[in-house]
Amino acid sequence: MSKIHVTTTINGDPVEYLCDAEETLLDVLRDHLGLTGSKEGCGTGDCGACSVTVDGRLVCSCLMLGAEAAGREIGTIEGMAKGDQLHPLQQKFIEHAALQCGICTPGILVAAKSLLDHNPDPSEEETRYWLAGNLCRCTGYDKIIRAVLDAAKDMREAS
Amino acid sequence: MQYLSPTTIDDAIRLLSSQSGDCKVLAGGTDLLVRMRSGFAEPDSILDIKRIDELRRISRDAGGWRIGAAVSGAEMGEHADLVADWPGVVEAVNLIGSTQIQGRATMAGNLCNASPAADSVPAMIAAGAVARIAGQDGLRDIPVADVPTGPGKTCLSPGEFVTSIWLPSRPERSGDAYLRFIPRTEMDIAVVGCAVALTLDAGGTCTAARVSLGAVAPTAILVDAAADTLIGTTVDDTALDALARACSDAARPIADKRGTVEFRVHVAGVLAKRAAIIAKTRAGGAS
Amino acid sequence: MALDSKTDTKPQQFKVVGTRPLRPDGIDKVTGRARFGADMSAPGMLVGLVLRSPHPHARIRSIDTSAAEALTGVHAVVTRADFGPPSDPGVADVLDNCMAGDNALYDGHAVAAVAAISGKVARQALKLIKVDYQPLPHVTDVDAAMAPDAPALHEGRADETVPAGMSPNVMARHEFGHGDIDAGLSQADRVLERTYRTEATHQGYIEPHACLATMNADGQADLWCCTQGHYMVRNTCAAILGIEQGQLRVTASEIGGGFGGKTTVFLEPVALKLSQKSGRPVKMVMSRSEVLRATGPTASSSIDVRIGMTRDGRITAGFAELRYQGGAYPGSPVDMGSMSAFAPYDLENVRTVGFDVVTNRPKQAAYRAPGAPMAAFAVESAIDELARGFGLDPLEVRLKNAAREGTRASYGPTYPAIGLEATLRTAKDHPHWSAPLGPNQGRGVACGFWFNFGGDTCVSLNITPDGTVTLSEGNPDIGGSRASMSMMAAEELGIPYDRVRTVIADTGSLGQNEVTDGSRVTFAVGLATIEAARAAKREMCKRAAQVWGIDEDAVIWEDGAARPAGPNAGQHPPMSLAEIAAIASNTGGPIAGHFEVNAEGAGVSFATHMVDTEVDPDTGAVKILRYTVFQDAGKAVHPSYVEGQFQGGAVQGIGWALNEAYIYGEDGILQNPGFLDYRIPVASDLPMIDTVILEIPNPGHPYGVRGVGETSIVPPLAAVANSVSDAAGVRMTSLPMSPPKLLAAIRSGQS
Amino acid sequence: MVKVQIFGSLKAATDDKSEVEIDASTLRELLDALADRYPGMRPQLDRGVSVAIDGRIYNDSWFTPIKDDSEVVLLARLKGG
Repeated sequence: MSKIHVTTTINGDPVEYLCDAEETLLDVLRDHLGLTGSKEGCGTGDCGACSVTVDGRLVCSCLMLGAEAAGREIGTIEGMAKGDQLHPLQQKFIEHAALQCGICTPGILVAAKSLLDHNPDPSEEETRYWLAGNLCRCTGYDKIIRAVLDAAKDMREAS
Repeated sequence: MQYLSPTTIDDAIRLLSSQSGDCKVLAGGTDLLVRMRSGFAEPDSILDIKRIDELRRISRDAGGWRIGAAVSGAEMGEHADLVADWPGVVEAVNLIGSTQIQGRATMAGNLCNASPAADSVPAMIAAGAVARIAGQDGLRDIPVADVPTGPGKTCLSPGEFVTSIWLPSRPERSGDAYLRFIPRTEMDIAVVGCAVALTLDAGGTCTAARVSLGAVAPTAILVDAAADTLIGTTVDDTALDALARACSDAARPIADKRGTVEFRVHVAGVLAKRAAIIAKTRAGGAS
Repeated sequence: MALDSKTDTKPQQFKVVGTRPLRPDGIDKVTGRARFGADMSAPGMLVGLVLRSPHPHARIRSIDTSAAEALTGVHAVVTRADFGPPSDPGVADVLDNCMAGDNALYDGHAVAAVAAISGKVARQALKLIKVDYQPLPHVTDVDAAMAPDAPALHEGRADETVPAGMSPNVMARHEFGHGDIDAGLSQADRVLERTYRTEATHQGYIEPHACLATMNADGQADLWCCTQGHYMVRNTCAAILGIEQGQLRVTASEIGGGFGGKTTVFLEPVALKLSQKSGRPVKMVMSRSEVLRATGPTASSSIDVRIGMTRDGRITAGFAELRYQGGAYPGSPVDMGSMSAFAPYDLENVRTVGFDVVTNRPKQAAYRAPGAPMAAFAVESAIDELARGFGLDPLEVRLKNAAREGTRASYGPTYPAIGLEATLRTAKDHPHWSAPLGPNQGRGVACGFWFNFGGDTCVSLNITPDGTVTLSEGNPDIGGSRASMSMMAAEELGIPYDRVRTVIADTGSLGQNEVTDGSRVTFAVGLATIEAARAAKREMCKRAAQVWGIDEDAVIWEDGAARPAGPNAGQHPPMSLAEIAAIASNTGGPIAGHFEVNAEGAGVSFATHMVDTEVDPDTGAVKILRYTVFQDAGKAVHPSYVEGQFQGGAVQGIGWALNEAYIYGEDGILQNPGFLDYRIPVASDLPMIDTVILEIPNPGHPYGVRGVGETSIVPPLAAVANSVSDAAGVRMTSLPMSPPKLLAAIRSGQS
Repeated sequence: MVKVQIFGSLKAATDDKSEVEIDASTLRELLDALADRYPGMRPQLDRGVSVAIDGRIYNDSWFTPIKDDSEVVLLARLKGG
């Protein structure tokens, strides 16, 4: 069984890889491309730790085949900071102590950025529902929600 | 395993009918990949329909809406005109899973996965939706209510797949709504689901209604007796109580890890009432 | 060693401790660069997978691995036959849990493992292993397992505390208390008797277990894994594999949550054995379903409570019989539950009896204050029901009976200064307590207690030539401890926080360190850090004395610099840490401080939680409206992470109270091994979790620190149950209060 | 002599006495003397106990001093998560 050759774009960089048909995008990112910032917490789309964007749309990379990425624009946590400039969400997560163990953090940041891309001024409730697919077991979500709302406020003021 | 990604419906039909082994159609993949991961599905090939442009479209058709089988829930939610016509259907689709799932999951996939608890199916049934099915013999249209035949089973023959779902034109003074019960606020499978679509006359009397229940039988069911409790009424408290009773009576659920028989029977009625009130309001009725 | 009390009675003034600096590992963790268990790879690495029993209880007649071994790409297959008897009998059950011996004891029990060139080949190989099982009768419920005719898991293993005639599944009996229960109950105006039940819940860490093992034929081995304690992993694996501890170097990855569940081993010895056999590095990562089926949830419980109360709210006697099933091996935390059940109260007559029961479920692992939350659920529910029954204020009743300094604890000793009363008074004065409630809404409170502990700790603090400080410690940073260690080192040395970098050393770099558990790290590692800094200060004072030509006793350390102790010591300008570091080579060589201790004397801690809920009377759905945690932290080193512990514990407790549960069918198979139906709280289920940090210093720590990680999960089960019972108008005595259960209770209450 | 409080399930080894007097000035001496005097207690002592001395809890440190008037309470071995 031959592997599939995929040409795609990840975090703005052109990328080519070979994958098996059944390998997920998450498998490809982690095992073939060394992009281990996306985590596998469940493999069934229930925890959101593997969140990435595909053509700007938030998805679980564990629920998408690597082969499907051909020609798409993939965004992962590794592309969120620009050089040594953290994204405001990343900065606020550190400032608000919005992470304890940090395993869910990359997925939550990707999801939160997707939220603010869609809605620069989300309410607390909108934020909570948008992030409902991102499980965090450490924080009880309180500081995560505060960090997202605070980042949104700063980003609105800066724009 | 082979990965196939045709760009036309004809190619898809040809590929599907030429596969010797188990070929699974991949739309959003939010059920299929989970089944593959857990070893419940081990297809020999996967046919990805998302590269077929016409399956990615939402378009006006015969006064109603045609929604391609590869359209994601998020795309439906962002389509203001569709939402205005069939808010209940779109809400039902948008209830499936998380934001991430919405980025991938499709209404056609939700239908073909044939879970008795599928959120969008009761809403589609209440709306009178019709599935368009492609196969070697061409296209055929069948009511969504007839597609699932049991848990995990559909009426589709080998070599067939759903290309789109059609939602009829929305009559004047009509509204639809879907509610489900889940233990948490998100991320669960419906323990009970109920959709109501109804039409009022100028005086606020219900002239037509369809009521559908999910997760209380092997497939989502259309409950005519429940619709009858609404038709000819102003959807007042008496009618709503009768509606709740009719829905509870129609429920034939199992007890499982998500809920007991008693719970599902009772809550079917509770949700029907609440959904009917929303549908009535949407139809312009007095609240 | 035992540590003397080091705290003066007057409150200490801190410069760094109590502030909220950014955590040093923050950038790594928000950019995806931090490396967790599954993020490591090695050249030539194989993928290891485990074959698991589909039966809840079965004799393993034989295992035929020949077809799997013959598959191209398979480099090793192991079964229990590859493991000899462990060198320490104390780990026999751990080995048996990692790889079944004669019997598979639960659904998901490991029976064989393979290492292959890819996951795909490894999965094929698993299918080729033929296991001949003889299914045996099984039991998963604790009360059923205590029936005399229940299927037995370990006939004859009960210890000497178990009375004759009990079910062979009862492994131990524990009893605590003092006074005369019957006499106490006879003084009561009402005696409440209730049975309470809780289901098993999983720690639910988002990171599945993962490791990467390399083991050579000569017994030298390296292991990378996510764990709460890499020294424990080293010692346990060495004992299981019969190798020397010094030959096995374990490096802890970043850890994606543990909550007690990563205080033992599952994959690690298997990966090492596969590596040894294949001669290649082997990586193993569990799936979520493996985590839920085969790693430790906590115990489920069934508890009978008998409490007497006078109509003015005095508790005259408290009795509880606690029955915990801890899965397939002895060791449920019923002893901890029995000791902690009545710990918040000053009782003349109190007794608890606990039974440790085995069933065909995965071996329980520690979960945050192991054993205490379910005991608190029972006792705090009963007290609440009695108080409300008399029309008394539930907070007042708790205050009336609260344990304080000098109270004889229900588990024996006399309390030193403790913070329970402070949490209750603060709760009573808080606006939350007097806020109005709407229809179908209720408010509940509950108290909780946890011991906390210390244990073996070893840290090394090194001064670099440019005057910065590196601190090596041996406990994985599970929630910001690098930051709090850096803060305590900076505080003690009198230098800015960002001049200290804390690293988690591997097992080859430091002596033994106890697991990150028992809420011990900020207390014990903090204490060792402070002492190591003090040792470094003494050395720096010595160096300055040398330079100044004065006696070293005439030098003190203040504000980050050595200074002459007084006018008699001579006029010398202060010499800063950086200045001393710069001339270290000229004054005797590198400067370091280290400290090794078995840190005894952790301070117990208490919390009071208050929660408002709204119940939908037509569906049994519960909404958490408002939640406030009041807890004594001793001293909050980094208040943000203390708040985080309070909030996280509360929310885990909310999950336990409302929707989390291990669900077994009649067939003994776990029905919900995934995050879809194992329902941990999601963001939209919750409001903000308010916190009030109280600081009653622990005399056993130089800065007064108590552990904070565990106590916060003790009160919420009861607090939520009391709130829901108030809102729904029916008393809920069984968790989880899932909507079907609550609705049934409401409807039967109406009829 | 030190008065030692015994928890319930160990009382089978002390003829149902909940308090015994032991000649010991350190934790090690205490545990050794208990095991010698009450052999029925030995399995539990071998499995491990914690000991509260004047309100503070110790697990392992043999040479923890115990004064004659110290309050000494045996506890089940503490666990944590």
